Amino acid sequence: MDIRVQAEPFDFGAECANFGQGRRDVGAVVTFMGVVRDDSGALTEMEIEHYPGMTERAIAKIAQQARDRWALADVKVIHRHGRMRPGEAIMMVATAARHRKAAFEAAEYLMDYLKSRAPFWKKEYGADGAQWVAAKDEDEDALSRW
Amino acid sequence: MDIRVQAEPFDFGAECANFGQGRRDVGAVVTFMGVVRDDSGALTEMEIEHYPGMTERAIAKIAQQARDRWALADVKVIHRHGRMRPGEAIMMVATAARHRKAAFEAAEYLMDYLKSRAPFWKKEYGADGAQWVAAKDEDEDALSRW
Amino acid sequence: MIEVLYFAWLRERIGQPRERVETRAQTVAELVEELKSREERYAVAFSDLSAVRVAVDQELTDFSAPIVGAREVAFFPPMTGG
Amino acid sequence: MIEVLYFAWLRERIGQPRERVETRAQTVAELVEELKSREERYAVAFSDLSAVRVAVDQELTDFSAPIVGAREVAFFPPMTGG
Repeated sequence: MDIRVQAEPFDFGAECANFGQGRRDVGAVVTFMGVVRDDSGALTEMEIEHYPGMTERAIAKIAQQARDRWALADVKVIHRHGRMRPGEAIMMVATAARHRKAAFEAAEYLMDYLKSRAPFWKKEYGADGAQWVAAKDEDEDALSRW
Repeated sequence: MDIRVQAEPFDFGAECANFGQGRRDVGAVVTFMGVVRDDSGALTEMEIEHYPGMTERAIAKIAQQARDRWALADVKVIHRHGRMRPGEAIMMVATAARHRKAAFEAAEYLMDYLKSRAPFWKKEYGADGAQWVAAKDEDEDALSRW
Repeated sequence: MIEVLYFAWLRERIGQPRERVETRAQTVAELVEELKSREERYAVAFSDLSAVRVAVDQELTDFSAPIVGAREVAFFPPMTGG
Repeated sequence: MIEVLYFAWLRERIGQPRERVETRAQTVAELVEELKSREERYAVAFSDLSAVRVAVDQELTDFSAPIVGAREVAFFPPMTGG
């Protein structure tokens, strides 16, 4: 299990390269990468605030729950904080399991929980000033399926 | 859109590295890698037979359907044929979309259709001889959700 | 003349990957009946059609599909890609 | 003495990221009432509690949670990770 909370960029390709490899019991690897998207065309930067200490604890707990529930062979979560620009990777998760259903479900579970239960807050900076990204009802609702 | 049917191994990390990058309208990238799994502990090799010509057509059609349905910014499918050993990558898909729900759904759709509608047949070689892998009812049933 | 292809265990049971067939069959089902009546190995391979899938000119279809004018017909078990 | 932390717009409205608070509050809800009664900026920040989440000693909880013996209480808006 590999969990990292960091300000530095990470290399998605390199993180995917060896994940879940070299085992005979892994049939499926799923990865997800979240990227800074610019819907308005006016986004200059995104800043992510976090709660040092609690962030690591919350992610470790979520990852362990996924690992137990889907009998994962491996899990990886990397989440950045600080400032980043459109097109930059914000975070990633990776899951390795025997079957594709488990790998997909576990990755979606991780994403749903990281979205609403890990202490990160996004702020967008644009031509027209800065504003905090509001949590969406649908993100909270997504948790009910698990 | 990048579709490849090949005997050669591919580098999953390198294929993930630049996928969906350098765009302002991509918020989510999902990748899936299928790996030769050895459930019995006695698998020495897996051989994948395919139908040259139809394979490429079938995958292109499935990928185009996913692209249209989820308004994907990009899609990649790589599927190997020939012989490979436990732990080796068989195939991968990657999807890039605005939101995570679309990226996940499209990747699962691609997998469900590649599993049962692309002309590949797996044969397992082990200590106790060789046998064709039987299609599972659950794989056929998985198509009904789309 | 139509090119007939076999894959996986159908190829193994019939003993060849492809052959050119002279036929007046109008549909896939008629072609199968014709092959089955020719030799025992075809009768065995096509004994349970629920385990056989078919593509006409590289498009998946069913046994009622017409084959008049088609270039190739392929028979194979349910696919196991991914 | 308890360490009280604020994040995102709660931090901005209250004007500081953390402070040490001397309190006899038994629960999060009592601590919030105490803070609101101290200064206008707290009253404004905590005016709509449906928009505020709380963690006690880095575990997400709710406003009825006890804080006796806790080291830190954190207030923040709904999280937007991922």
